[in-house]
Amino acid sequence: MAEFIDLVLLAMLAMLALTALRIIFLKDLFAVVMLFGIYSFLSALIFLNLDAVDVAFTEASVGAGISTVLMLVTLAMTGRKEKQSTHSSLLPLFVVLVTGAALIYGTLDMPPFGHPDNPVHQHVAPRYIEESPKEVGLPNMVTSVLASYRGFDTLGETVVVFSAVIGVLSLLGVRRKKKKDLESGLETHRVLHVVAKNIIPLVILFALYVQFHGDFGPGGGFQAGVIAAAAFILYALVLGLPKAFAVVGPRFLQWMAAAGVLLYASVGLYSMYKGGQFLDYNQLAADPIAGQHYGIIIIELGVGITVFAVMLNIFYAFGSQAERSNVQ
Amino acid sequence: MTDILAAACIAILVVMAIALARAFKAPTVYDRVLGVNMFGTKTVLFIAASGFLMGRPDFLDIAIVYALINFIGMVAVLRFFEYTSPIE
Amino acid sequence: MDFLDIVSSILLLAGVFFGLSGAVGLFRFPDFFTRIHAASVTDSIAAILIIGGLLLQTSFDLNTAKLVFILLFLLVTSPTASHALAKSARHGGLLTLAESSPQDKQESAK
Amino acid sequence: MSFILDYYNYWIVVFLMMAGFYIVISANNLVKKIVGLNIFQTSVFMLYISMGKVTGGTAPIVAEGVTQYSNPLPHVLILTAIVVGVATTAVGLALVVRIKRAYGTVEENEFDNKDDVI
Repeated sequence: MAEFIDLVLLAMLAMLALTALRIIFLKDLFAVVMLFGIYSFLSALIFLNLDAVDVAFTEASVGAGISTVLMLVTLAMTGRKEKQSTHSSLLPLFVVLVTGAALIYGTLDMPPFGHPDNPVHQHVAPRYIEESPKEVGLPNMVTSVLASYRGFDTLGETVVVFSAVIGVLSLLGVRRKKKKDLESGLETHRVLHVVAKNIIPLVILFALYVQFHGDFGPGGGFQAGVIAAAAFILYALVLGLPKAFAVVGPRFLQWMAAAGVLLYASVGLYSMYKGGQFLDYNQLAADPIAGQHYGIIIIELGVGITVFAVMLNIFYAFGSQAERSNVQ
Repeated sequence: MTDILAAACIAILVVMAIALARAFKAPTVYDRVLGVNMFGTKTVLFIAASGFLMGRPDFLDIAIVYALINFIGMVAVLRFFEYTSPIE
Repeated sequence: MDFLDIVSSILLLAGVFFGLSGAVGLFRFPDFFTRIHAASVTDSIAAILIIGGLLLQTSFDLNTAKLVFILLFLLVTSPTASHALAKSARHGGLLTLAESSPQDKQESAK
Repeated sequence: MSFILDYYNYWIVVFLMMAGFYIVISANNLVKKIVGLNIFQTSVFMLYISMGKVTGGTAPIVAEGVTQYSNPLPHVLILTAIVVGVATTAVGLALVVRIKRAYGTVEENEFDNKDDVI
């Protein structure tokens, strides 16, 4: 079985390398973005083969989904062809080859791939693997480490995501337009309309499942937020932005993004109020394990709300810009 | 049974490689998109089959996400075609 | 190997066969509309057969439900995507082999 | 053969990293540069995840009859890094859109002679 996994991994890494190589030489930016989507999908598959299920989940939904959609929207505004470069490509090639050779030389000092007694597996990992099911009480160790042991770090990441939406909104801004000059949505694709409308509730249901089943299987707030945002993005793509604005408005999403971060931070403050440290979930209930459960469910919900609001708002910002430049 | 599953996985991988080749070199833009779409659907099947092969079929969630994102990507591409003229 | 395993293997291998034939069709057919025909039809049948084969491996639990969900999802979205893509290609002015001029015909035959 | 298998992952990671790096420094178009940055970023993710893999291990979700798990720590670090990565990509693309509006182009070599106009 191990040989089979190795073989599949070799084949996939080769496909990934070929994709990257092809991207370098393509001048049609639409093709570049399409291949980048494949690149993300392939890297998610490789993560899956390397046992990183949660990472594969995130890469498939965030990397392949949201990034590709955002890049396509940007391309719609900036044009599809890359012009011929005027400067020579010899110097970059030289720099890259030298750096690459140095890095390859560096890898020879690395511990061999997959050995159980590599230094990485000696430090804190054994504790997480052995103790976290008892201390935190969740089968998914990634969720335990993410939400409990490294909860403060995750709070930081959530704040970074939140500040990204502030950056995008201050650069682009969401523009509500008057109804009459709107010609958006895939009006002529009737089949797509019907199918998309019927699929969206299922997708949102799946997002809720990922949100609340993340303690037991792959999933969690980050992935669930992105999947829920993807459902609304699908709605906005098929029926047009104004209809999506009528369902969830950009203003409301800004409040939601802030509310998610506040929900996360307030769990930390509440545990301080109960006499523990910041984000010490053991204080949340009489039984420490139950406290951990409450804490993780609430902060994952906060993460999910923030990520959902941020991703959807970023899409709104790009989408409304594209429609604006399309009308002009 | 594992042999059959392994054979099926490898064959799906071959199909994925062929679809990738189509996406690399396509006569029209639409062929490229078709290759990407086929790559996506075959990946869903690959994940499902390999989950059973490795004995941890609870990772089917990822296959669902792939199917979903693949569809959304396709819709985004169609929407992109409305903005720009796709014929070179 | 019991009976279910044999049926499941047959389904899996048949699904793989259709998948491969679709992949060959992606390269061998002369114009876009025939290629999308090859790809989308085999995509659906391969999904049905392979997931059907996997369904026989489960023991009626959450995995069965997830597999059925994947199958339904693929059966709905994959033909829709193909249809919309073909429609978009038609809308964008792509011609079938029969409609295009003889000179184009030579180009696409290469 | 085992030497190649031991380091193959890392070599591919280096190759991808250099491919992304090459795109960033040689591409003319800003959108392509961002694609290059993303390729670079993904290669770093892959390096971390490769280090976390244990041969014979399985995904770090407790299951019956499993004793060897892969290292969950890199997974946690990279999971959040991916989400932050897409957030930064979005900011980068927003900058590209603004540059397009201000300069009328997203090609690097066309900016120089347009600075005076604005």
